[in-house]
Amino acid sequence: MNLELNQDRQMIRGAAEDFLSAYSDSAKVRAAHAAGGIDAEAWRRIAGELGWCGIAIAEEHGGLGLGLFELALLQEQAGRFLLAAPLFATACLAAPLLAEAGTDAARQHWLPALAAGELTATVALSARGLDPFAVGDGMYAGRDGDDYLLTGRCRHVPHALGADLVIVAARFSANVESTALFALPADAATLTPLATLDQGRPVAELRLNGVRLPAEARLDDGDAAAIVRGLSRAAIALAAEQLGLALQCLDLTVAYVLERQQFGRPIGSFQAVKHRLAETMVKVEAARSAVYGAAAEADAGISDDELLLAAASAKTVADAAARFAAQEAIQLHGGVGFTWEYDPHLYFKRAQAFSHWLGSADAWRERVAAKLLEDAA
Amino acid sequence: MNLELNQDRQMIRGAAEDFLSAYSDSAKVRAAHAAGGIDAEAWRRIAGELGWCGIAIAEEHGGLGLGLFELALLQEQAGRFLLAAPLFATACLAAPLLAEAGTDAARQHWLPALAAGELTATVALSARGLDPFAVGDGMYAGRDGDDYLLTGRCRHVPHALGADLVIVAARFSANVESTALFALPADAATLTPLATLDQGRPVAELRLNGVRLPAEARLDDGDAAAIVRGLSRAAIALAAEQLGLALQCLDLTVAYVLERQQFGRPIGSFQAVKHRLAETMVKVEAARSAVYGAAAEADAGISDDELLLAAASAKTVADAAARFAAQEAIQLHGGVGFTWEYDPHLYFKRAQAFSHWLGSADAWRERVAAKLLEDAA
Amino acid sequence: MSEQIESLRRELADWLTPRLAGQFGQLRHRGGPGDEDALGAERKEWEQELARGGWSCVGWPTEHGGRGLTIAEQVAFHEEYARLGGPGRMGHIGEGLIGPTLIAFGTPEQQQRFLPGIVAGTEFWCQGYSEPNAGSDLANVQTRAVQDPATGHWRVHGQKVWTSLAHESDWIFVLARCEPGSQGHKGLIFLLMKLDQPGVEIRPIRQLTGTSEFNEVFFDGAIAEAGHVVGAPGDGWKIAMALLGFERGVSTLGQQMHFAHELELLVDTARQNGAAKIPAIRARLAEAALGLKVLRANALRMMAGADDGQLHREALSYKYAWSNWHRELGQLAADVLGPDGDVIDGELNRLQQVYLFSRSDTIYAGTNEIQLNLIAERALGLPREPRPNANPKG
Amino acid sequence: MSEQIESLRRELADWLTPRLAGQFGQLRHRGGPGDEDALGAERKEWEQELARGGWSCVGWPTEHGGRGLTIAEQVAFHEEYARLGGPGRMGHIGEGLIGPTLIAFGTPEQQQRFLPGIVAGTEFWCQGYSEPNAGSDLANVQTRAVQDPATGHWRVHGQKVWTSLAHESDWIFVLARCEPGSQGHKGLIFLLMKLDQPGVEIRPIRQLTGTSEFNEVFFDGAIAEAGHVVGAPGDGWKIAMALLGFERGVSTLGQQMHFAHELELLVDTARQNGAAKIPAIRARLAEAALGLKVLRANALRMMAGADDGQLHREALSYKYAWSNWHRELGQLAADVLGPDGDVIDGELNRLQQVYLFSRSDTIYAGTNEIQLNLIAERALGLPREPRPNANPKG
Repeated sequence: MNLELNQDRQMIRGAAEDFLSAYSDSAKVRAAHAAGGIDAEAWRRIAGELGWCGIAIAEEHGGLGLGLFELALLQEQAGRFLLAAPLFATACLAAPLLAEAGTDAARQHWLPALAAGELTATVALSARGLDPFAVGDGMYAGRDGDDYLLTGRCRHVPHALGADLVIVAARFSANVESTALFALPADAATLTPLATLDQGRPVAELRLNGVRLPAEARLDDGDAAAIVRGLSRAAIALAAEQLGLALQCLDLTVAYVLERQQFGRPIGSFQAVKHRLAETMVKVEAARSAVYGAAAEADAGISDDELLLAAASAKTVADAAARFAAQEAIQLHGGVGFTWEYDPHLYFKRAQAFSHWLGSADAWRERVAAKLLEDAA
Repeated sequence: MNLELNQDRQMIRGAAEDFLSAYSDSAKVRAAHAAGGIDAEAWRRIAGELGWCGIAIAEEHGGLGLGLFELALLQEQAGRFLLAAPLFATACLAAPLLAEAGTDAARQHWLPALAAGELTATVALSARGLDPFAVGDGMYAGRDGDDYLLTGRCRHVPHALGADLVIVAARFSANVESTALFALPADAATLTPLATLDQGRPVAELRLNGVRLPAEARLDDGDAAAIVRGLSRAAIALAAEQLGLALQCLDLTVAYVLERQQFGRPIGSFQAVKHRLAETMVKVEAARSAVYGAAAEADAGISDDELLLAAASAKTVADAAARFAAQEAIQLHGGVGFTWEYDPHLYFKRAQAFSHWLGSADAWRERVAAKLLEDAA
Repeated sequence: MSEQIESLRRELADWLTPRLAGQFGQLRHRGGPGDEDALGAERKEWEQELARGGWSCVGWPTEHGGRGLTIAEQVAFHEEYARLGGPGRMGHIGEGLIGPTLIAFGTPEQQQRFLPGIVAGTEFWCQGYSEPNAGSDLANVQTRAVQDPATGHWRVHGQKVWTSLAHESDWIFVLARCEPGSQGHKGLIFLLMKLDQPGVEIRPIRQLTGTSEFNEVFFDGAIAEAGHVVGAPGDGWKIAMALLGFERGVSTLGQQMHFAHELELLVDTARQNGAAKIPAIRARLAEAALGLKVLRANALRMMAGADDGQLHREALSYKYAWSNWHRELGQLAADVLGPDGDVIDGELNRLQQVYLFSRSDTIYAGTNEIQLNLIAERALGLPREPRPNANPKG
Repeated sequence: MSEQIESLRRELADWLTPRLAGQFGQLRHRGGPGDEDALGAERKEWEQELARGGWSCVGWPTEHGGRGLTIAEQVAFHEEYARLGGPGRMGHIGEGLIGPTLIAFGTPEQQQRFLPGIVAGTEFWCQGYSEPNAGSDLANVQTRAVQDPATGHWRVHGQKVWTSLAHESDWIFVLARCEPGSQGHKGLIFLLMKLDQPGVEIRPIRQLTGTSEFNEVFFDGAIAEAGHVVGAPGDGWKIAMALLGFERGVSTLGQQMHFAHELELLVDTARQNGAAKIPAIRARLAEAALGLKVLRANALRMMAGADDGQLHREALSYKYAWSNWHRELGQLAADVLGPDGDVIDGELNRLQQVYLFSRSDTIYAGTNEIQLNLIAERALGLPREPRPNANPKG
């Protein structure tokens, strides 16, 4: 398990930071919010010349063949700069799900285009949203000869509008083990955009009413554990974005308290403020250890049980760091922290929204407890 | 509901404080610990001339006819000064249980002697200790003609050794509704003292093996709700003792940080220390509001449901205050806070032990949630 | 509960219930912090309806147009009003803050000029204390007031911020520096100023909710009449602090009934969307309910406490306690809503408002940090912060 | 994992397992913080057994009698040792602190005199830094060292406190003030002193556990030989700080395996006594397990980090992180034990030890408060505390 930030990794991180600090500053982010949640220019460059979508895709499928660790480094910067683009949906959610659970044919068909940044993709996971513990819930699959018929709805499909590929999870029975994945043609999807507090990560509701799909639309080969693996990887990548949110909240706030004077001194010289920020840093570093550790383990190749534990540690610890750091950013900015004009609320809303994606901390903890205590609870 | 600290109440509180600060100082408490957990001299005066045992017992039974509020004021001081005497077991646990759940005959037989301070009493509640949600669990009652036969064990019976009256809860069936209360003659009880971390509140295990009791040993008239009421009142009185523990931890620590110099100034002048103590005070005041509020409501006469809620608020909030204050007392005393010689550990151990008596915070919260959400969970 | 209080409650309910079921139905449970920008005109009408019913300024002495209710009666009034869903009071700064201040410190002329409009619900007030460079350091006032020797009027230059409801108000009370070169608490003046005059500009502040109920108010030579100084010039700080003292009144119990209403909505939501099955959510809902019960006991202790002019421990800790309880309720609301909490259906729903707006509770009227300083220094007697050296990095 | 490391693990396991199943069976999982007073003589024997097996000072260079293991190998050694229940190391202050200090700063004579006894497990060391009036203010040293002009020896007067294992040790290293009138970091000397000599008195401190593993050490004219000064007189602070730097070593991973063992015991207990059915306990157990996993990743980051002599963020936050994690584990242990946690059966059981002894984790080696200061100032660049005025109440 390799946790070293070697030169290659430092270069990846530095390049992402340089690009996003220029192309995803507060003004551009807010403009993207007004334009439906996508900064088209930033995304064109990220998917195109920067090649971020292919970083963790295997070389045989046209990617760079690096790991989740390197993807996490990009995601951390995306979090810091509130990137308004479908990087998460495409490269962190759809791609690893395909890579883990897709058939050879599906992978060969889709991954090269994803790696090349030619397609944007997303996943419609369940009626409860991006809940890894309810995959396929609310979407039912039937068969008619060789065709499949899909009926149901999925909520909170991220960056669904405009996606070239929507992967839909659907069940043949109530049993989660019966879940299958399908590629939905863009014209078959009835998508209703949902207005969100976090305007930079738009979601939509997908409704299907007996939509007919040909046999080749089926992406998986029936291995439920592989779907769990793909989603665990996605959870780690999302945790990396939470880490970036947390880090930026800390940095913004440190800068503010050094600047802002009260009672004749910078408020950052008050010990209570110092300690609050120090506690925030402890949580940020814990999140970084959790995310980097989980990504490195996933890259090293671990058992499904260990991967679940890795995802649980990354997601719960990064969620906690992001929520705490965003809360403290608002609090320590004082009155202006509460305004639309200053940035803390953007981080605050996103951190909260993400905390419900790919498993809440409560749900992950119960999953871990059940393993630890070897019972089903 | 009367929350006013009127002159009478101030007098009661002041007298208790005066007495205990003189008769239950650290040296006397430690001597009592070495002597089996009872300060015989203090108890003689409390039960005798001071008449604390009768304060909340009705006048018709020889008590002063004041309320749980006044008893709570005494208990608060008992907590502050780590009283090593069976005041809680006798006046806060056995007496209200008898008063609420006892038959007329039982009350007339026992309460006057308790009020007069002539008897010490305690309650053996269940095999899980003083758990109000498991009353009678582990102790089975059978009938043989008019007699009763008791078999089973109860753990953590407070101040059981030397008690003149041990009230035993036992069930006729697995059903908690079948619980009855019995007066156990001192010579019938097989008591095994258990060594405890909190040496000032000794407990024992009670084992009975087919002990035969006459019909008149039965104390209750079969009203399970009345038993719950008695135990809810006991929980409020115990919460008052936790409040006192919390308050004294705060006071001890404030005094210490004003005295102790580091880096050329009293450590109490560091804002981080100030804020920690201020947070402790907020919790102590919350505990005081919870305990006084609950006691005043109980005295005003409220429904069983409301009493349960009152007990839940007092017990959970006072537990939290006592545990937090004791933790911070050790922490802010630094190295000496960790020694046997200084007092913080005495409060720390007692606060933790009490947190498991008469319902843990987790158990109370689930009870409240079930009511709030109107389900059984 | 005494018969008198019971009858007051019944009288209020009899008056309130039909109105909130009928003509004013859309106002039920509306307004108040987090929802102050809603239905401005309708809520002003409501204030006048309240006045016609004799339900405005119920705690004021009768000679000033109030109802002269006792503390216990005021508690009952505020609780019952909020319990029945009475709308957030547009007139609360007049009724709760400046009115009592004028009754205590105003001249007879000021009382005659201003109190009737407050009682009648025809003149609305806002508060001009905070300044952009002051924040928690309230005494760092830079707004200047200069007296015109000819007219005796005061010309005011400067800027106030976080002024709630300025855009709906007619008057503002302003703390300004009238002695050039003075610092801190000294040399301040307490002025009453008309908002609709040249030299006053009101700019709404957009909050993280997307709505605006706070404002910046700019003064560029606007006038306060000579007769509209409360107390003497130089006494401004004393008046301002006394006014804040009126804030911690019985109306806190009304606020708690609002909280209870929010908690009720939250419990309903949790039952409907299944969050009530999550053990951690159950425990937090129970903790919230118990915490609110404790806040109520705390407020009752404040009222039962010795009236010796001192802030006792329960009063000193109350702001910190309720604001953090409420912020945590907001977080719990977001967690109960789950992913749907991020979705907006037209406008923010009540629980989203609570979630977002409660972020301000631990900031305004003394941040958490200031509250803890106050508690440590005033209640626990711990030393004040040492003053910094010239070079605090040294 | 490389083949080399795997074979090291196997070699250690093959050596350790039969011994911990046989002759040294009673030492399995014993010793270490919270249990240091247990089985002193047996653990000294164990240190010598380790030495005979070539398992002491494995990270030291071979020329000083060590095994010259790489960082990765040392990690594997410490993890495997702790995982198999290897007893708490009586020699860890010699091996981990004073040994590396002497290797870095000692004279050849000092190295020849002291290192072999450490490697062989025949001479044991303790640490004389803290003083009763210093606490977190480590530089506030009042112990005095005066040089005898005739012999060159140093006579020491003063008192040290919180000296772990002094009653089991042969030598102590002492930070003392050698320049009268000097203050703070300046004018200090780093001395090596024999404990068994006139003018040294060791008094055990009884802890809240009822046991004693810390001591007070009193010096009343005891002697440090002229040749037993490390560095130059006046360089004491530099040496002392360098020594503390060695503390954050790979052995932290061994500590984590102890934690893992404690967590395992706790999980077993919860399953047996039914606490595992309580949702809040389940969540806390899961959180503890995940937290430990994060501590491990944190330690691995520390080792993978740039070796540029700086303390990076993950290293600066580590003490705060692990000590608070462990204190919370202790609290969880008490809550899992429930009312039975208050009952002592002969001596404290392991979980009671964890509960009580973990209280010291957030105090020794830099309290929580000091750690947060360090993080704020060194990692975040926030200003240092302003110095107080003469009258801090002013």
